[in-house]
Parts: sequence; C-alpha cells; structure tokens
Amino acid sequence: MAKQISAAQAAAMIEPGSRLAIGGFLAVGAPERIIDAIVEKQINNLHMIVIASDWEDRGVGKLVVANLVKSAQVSHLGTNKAIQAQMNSGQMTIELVPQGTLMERVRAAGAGLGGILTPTGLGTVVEEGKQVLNVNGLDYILEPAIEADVAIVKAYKADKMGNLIFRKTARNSNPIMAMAGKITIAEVEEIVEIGELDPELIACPGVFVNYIVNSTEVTNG
Amino acid sequence: MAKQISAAQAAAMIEPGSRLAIGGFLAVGAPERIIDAIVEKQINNLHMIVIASDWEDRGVGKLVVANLVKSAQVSHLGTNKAIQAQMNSGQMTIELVPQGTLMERVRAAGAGLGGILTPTGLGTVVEEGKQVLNVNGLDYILEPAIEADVAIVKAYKADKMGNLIFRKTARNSNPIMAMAGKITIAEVEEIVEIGELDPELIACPGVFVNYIVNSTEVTNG
Amino acid sequence: MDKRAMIGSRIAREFKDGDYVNLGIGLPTLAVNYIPAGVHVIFQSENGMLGVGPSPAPGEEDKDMINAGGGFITALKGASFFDSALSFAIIRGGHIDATVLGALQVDQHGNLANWMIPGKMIPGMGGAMDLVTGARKVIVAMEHCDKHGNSKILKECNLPLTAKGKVSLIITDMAVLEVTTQGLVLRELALGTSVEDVVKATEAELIIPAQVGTFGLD
Amino acid sequence: MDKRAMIGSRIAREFKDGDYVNLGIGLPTLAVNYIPAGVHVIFQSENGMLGVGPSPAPGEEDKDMINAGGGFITALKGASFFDSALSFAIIRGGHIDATVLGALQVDQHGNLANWMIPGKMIPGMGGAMDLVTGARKVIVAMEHCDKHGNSKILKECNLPLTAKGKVSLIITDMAVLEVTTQGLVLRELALGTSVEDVVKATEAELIIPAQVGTFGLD
Repeated sequence: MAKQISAAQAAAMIEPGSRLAIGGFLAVGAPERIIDAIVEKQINNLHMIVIASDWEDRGVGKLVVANLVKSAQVSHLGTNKAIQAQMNSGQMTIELVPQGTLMERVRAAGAGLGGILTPTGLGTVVEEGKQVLNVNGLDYILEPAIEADVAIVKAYKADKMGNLIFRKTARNSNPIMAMAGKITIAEVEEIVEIGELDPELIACPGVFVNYIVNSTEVTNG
Repeated sequence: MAKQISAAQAAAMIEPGSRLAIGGFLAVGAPERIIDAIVEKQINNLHMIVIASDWEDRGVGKLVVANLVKSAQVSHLGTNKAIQAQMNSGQMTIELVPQGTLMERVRAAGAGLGGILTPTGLGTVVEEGKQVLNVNGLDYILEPAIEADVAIVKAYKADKMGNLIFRKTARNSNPIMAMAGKITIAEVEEIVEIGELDPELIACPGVFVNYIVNSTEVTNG
Repeated sequence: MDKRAMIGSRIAREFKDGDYVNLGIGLPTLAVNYIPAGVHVIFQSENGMLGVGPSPAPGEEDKDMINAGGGFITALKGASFFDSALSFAIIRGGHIDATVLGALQVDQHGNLANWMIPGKMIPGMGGAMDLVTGARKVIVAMEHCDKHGNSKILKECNLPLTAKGKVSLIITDMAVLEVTTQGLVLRELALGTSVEDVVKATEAELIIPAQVGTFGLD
Repeated sequence: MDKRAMIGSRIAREFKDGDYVNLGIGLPTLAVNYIPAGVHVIFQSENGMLGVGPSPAPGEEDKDMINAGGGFITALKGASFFDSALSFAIIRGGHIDATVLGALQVDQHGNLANWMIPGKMIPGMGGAMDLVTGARKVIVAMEHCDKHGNSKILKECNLPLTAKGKVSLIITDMAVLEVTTQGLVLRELALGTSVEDVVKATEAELIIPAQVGTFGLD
C-alpha cells in the first residue's frame, strides 16, 4: 500500500544530508515536482545518486543550481555547467561512476547484494584504489552496492497500491532507483484504482513504493 | 532477428555435453516441445541449469528420466524421485544452489558480470569452500556467474524479431535464462508479426533470442 | 481443537495492514484463512508474483498460475507478475515484511534447519535460504514435536542449517516463542497447555517471564 | 566531399543484417543514413530501448522519447523499452554486435580515451566505458586529426582511458585502420588520400599491407 501525499509533503520527509537516489535520464523521467519542492524547502547538504546531472533548469540540475548538493555519484555531467563549476571549486565531491556500474550497484543495494563484479573500468582510473578479483580466469572490479535513504522516482501511472507503469524511454533508471531507497516516493502523472493496471505491465511492483505524489495536483503543503 | 525453426531443429543444435539453461518453475513455463525433441534425439551428457527438476513426466524431469543429464545446478529436487535416485547412485552430480542465488548468478553471466556477492547461505553448507568477502562491514559469499551454451526458454508470444512476452507466473526464470545462453532458443505459443507486441510489455527483448519455435506446430525434422 | 487451524490463526495475527508476506508451503498457508477484516496483506509467491489470491474453483485452473508449491492460484486486483530475479531481489533486498516457514529443527539462537536430512532426504533449499536471509521478520510455524514426540526446538540444530540466527518468532501448537539475544522467551501458551507442558516438550532452554499470554481459536 | 558524410557511410558498411548496434552521439549517428537497402540494423539507445527510429518531424516530438544524447527520437516497429539496468546488461553482457564511438585519442594497442581532459573537461564517462568493454566490436569513428592538425591516433594514449585494448577498428576521414595483435594495419584509404598522407597524419606506427582498399561516397 502506498500513501498519497503532496510534493511538499514528500520534500518534508527528506532530512538535510540525506542520500537521495533520483530517477531520470537527462531530465526525461525526472520527478520534477518533488525536485521543485526540495528546492522550495531548501533541503541541503544532499548526496545525489543519479545517471546524469541534467540541465540547470530541468531535472536534478535544479538541486545543483540551488546549492543543495554536497556530493554525488553520477555518470555524466556534460550538460550542466553549474555542477562542473561546483566540482572544480571543491564545493561538491563527485564520484564518477560508469553508467552501467552505477545502475548495477544501485540494483545490488535494492536486491540485498553486497556489490558487483564488473569488467567495466579495468585498466582505467575507475579501477584505482579498488579490489580486483579474478573469477574463472577473468578480472573484475569489486564495486560496492550504493544505498539510498530516499529514492525519488517518476512513473507514468500508479495504482493506489503503489504499482508503477512507465512510458517509453522515461522508464530508464526509475525502476532501479525505486528498489534502493529505505523510503521510496514516486511522482506520477495519474493515480488509478487498484486493478486498473495490467499486472504484466507493472515494471515496478508496489512493494518498492511507500508514497505516491500526483504531479498534476496543485500542492499546498 | 530470430529465425523460426522446429523443435527438432532446436534439439539438433544442442551438442552432447552442452550446458543448458532451461526456463520454467515446476514445469510451468517450461519449453516442453524442445525438451521432448531432446529426449527424442537422445542428446546426452547434459549439464542442466534449472530452478527445479520438475516432475518425471513434465518439464526438465523428462530429461532426467531419459538418463540424459550428467550434472545439474538446481535449487529444488523434491518433486522428482528419479533425480534423487540418480544423485544418490552417483550417476548425476548435483550442485544445490539457493534459488535467488541461482537466478542472480545466471543473470550475472547474461549481464557480463563475474559473479555476485550474496548473504544467502552464510553460516550454512552453501558457504563451504567459497570465498567470503566483507563489504562495508557485512559478509557476502562470492558466487561465480553461471554461463550456458544454450538457453531454452518458453514464452507466451514472440514476434519475428524474437521479442518475447510472458503470461502470469509462467514468466518465472525464462527472461533470466534467456540472457545467459551463447545461443538462446525460445518456444512460444504464437508467433506474431513485428509491431504486434506492445513495446512496454516485452519482458525479454529479441536481442537475447536467436531462434523461435512454435510449440503448436507439428514438427517434422 | 484443530492444531493446524490454531497455528494458522495465530500466524495471521502477526501481520499488519499493508504487509507484504511470503508463506511457505503447507502449514503456513493456512494463515490466509484468518487474516482479520480490515487488514490487507499482500502475498508474494517467489516464482514471480505479488497479490496471490485464493485457489481457483475446480475447473477454473489456469495452467500459467501456480504458487511456489505448484498449487493453482488466482490473482487479486493489484497483482503484478515479474521474473524470478526480481522476485528474489524483493526477498533478499529486505522488501518482504514477513516470511513464515515450516522447520525440521529450530534452535534457541534463531538457527533454522528445514531443507535436508543427510543421507535421507535432500529436496534442496529452493527459495528458503533467500527468504530466511532477506525477510524482515522470519516466523517458524510448525508442530512443537515431531511424529515420534521429540522436540523440534533445540539448544543447537544438528541438521544442516537454512540460515544462521535469522528466526525471530516460533509459533507451534503449544506455544509462541520469541528468539531474543537473551535466549528463547515463552510469550504465549496455547489454550489448554501449561508452562510445564511446554518445558517438557522443549529441548531448548526457555526463559519464562512473569506474564505469559494465551492463544487459541476464538 | 563532406568528410563527416564519408565517415558515416563507411561506418554503415560494418553492419550486417540483423545486427544490434549502439551509436555514440555526434558523428557515429550519421551512419543511420547510409544503411544499405535490405540490411536491417536494430539500434539501441542505452537509456532503455531497442528499435530506435529517425528523429520525429517538427512538432511531433514526444517528451518521453529521447536517445542517449537527449535528442528526440521515434520507435520503429518491433521496438522494446526497458530499464537502465537491463539496458547495460545487454551492453556489458556482449549482446550488442557493434558500438561506434568518437574519440579524443586512440592508440595502436586499441586503447581509447574519450571521456575527460584532466584540468579542462570532465563530462564523465556516461555509458561509454560499459559500451567499449561489452560490445562485440568497438569501432572508433572520428576525424583523423584534431582541430590543431595533431594526430588523434597515437602510439600510446596519454589521456585517461575509457577502456584498455578494446578498439578493433578506426574509421576516419583519411583511412580505415584495423587494430591487430601485430599493430595498427592500414586497410583502406579515403578517395583522394595517399598512404603518405595517412602516415604523415598518424603518430602511431602503421603496418601497410600490399593491398590497401579505398572508400568514399559513391
């Protein structure tokens, strides 16, 4: 069962200093209303686990521009000058993580696994300081699971149990991020009755979702 | 693109001694026609990667009864007396693998990962002889990826590109096994034209599928 | 009084509204008949679904709808289907509120043995090791003694373990026992059962608090 | 002659009917315009789809349909959508037949550097490291020299690597070079380019076989 709340209520659940896993890819499939509410409430000192830092005016880039992010695990910064400036000035600490490794590490946390063994990054700076294990004759980097205090995702529709369906490439990291939060909040375009979603189409079962926010609803929280 | 073949042609691709990952759970979602064709052709000395050994007359149990299996990685044997007898007599070598670990190890092979780090089995016989790693203060067993020469799965429908959709609990291990085969063959109840499947519903993209077998077609090969 | 029904009804009281629960085959599944009105529990079947409903009427079985024990099931509104890897991600990842399993043996350290008797019966662990490792609360539900009258609740399990130190509650036809860091605490007695009866039927050491509750079919 | 078009058309000849291909942003995407008739290539976008089609007509953009570069796309018949973890399972697991990427530097050992210039530009590796590690064939497509006229094909990369020893083919506006265990072999010359031109424009050592083909726009 997922409880319906406003974007403002969602933001109010997030403590300063939290580790946030946020869905979306270059702001497509990003939970924009909840991001706006976090900016509104100026919840700061955040750690952000995201595929990309998006744009300065769209997606998680807005959190960066508002100086709310102290550190990030991210695969791509190229579309956001603010995050590059904050990285260069030392305001923000960045761990650059290959995108596939990032997704798999977040999934590992959600799936109760300690980490992953990936060949990605062997022979590059990504390998530095990490344990390399040989399994059946091949080398793999041990990359630990990435856990989140709160996962914030965006879906197309939710039913009142929190089951989520997605639309086209807006699915991206959302079902994975949703697995990794101690609390998971889903922003959706429509909330439907239980039984209205095709059970075969549910790409994120409600067991991963604690709260749902209707993105089209005017918030007053 | 996936090539349509008969069940007999599918069986003819399998070399004696192959490592087979076979989908299904207690024979629900099992590729029965391809299994029958393997029995028909008496392809032996097989290694079988399966959730369960099913029943003696349904699912992969038929391979066991036909004395075609020399070894298996499996989580449950309780419904099949033949496999227990063959294990006790030493005819078959069995690695019992916890079901979640088995699925994750097969997925790791399909996903290019070297193995998994799981807490399942700690403090039990499953841990014996294996490397235990401490990651962020917790212990995990390193379980290597499980690769297959051929994956044989069952789906509800395929399109001619090999995209697969599943039906209810017959999905089970099938999308995972499909990832791990050097060659993957899918037995389906219906083959439809490209474009007829809902792109959001495809639980196993055709990129994992090399051949499709129509289970309702009379084979003559 | 039907012992199994009594255990089933007592299991059901462990669930809160909105809980996600995985029930092992056999005795634990009886709990579904006793969920209180107003409490909505979502049952998982580890072969790949959430929202398991009751058994279908005869003749209405669907070949593609079974539970982890192979029995035909139905789906409730709000059900979802997924693959086995996601199903065990849910289990191992701590997203299941409670799992209820039978046992061959359980001990005062919360160790559980329920998957093999060496040289005799090796059905395999199936999904049990993952369930016991990953579920937030592990409940063992079983008859207190085996068919020879021997205690199944021991100081130390001597059969191969399913998981170490993961059991938190034991529900039998005689008692409800909680596994604590101090040891095994007798929390409730079945109606008509005395503390002495339980102590006599239990090989493990028991902590008997001043207050012990009772349970039984209403 | 348009250099970029020439590179794009040459890339397209690397694909076989039925191939699954991931094209990096920029120059590599030009290849889609030159796939020969009768060759069906399925393009992946690593943000979660297979079956990428052409850009939508102006005004027909779908907010939920972008490629990995953020550009609007369409879906062809037979497309599928999935999450990022599965998308990279496809990539890392060796299920993509070919990936084509740009480079800052590539060297004669098949090393690739395309994700950062220390102290200057750190956009991050995005999905490039996984693509180069996992794809069955890694093709680098780029202009032979940088804007200052310096060779981008080196004996040893000196920028941070994207992956070690994974590049198998380099397609530039001047040549097609194959990375072999012996070293970098000149396979084809762009129309109007001589062996001497290529040798002069290449810092890496080149193996010049007796037979060198040519390529260019038809």
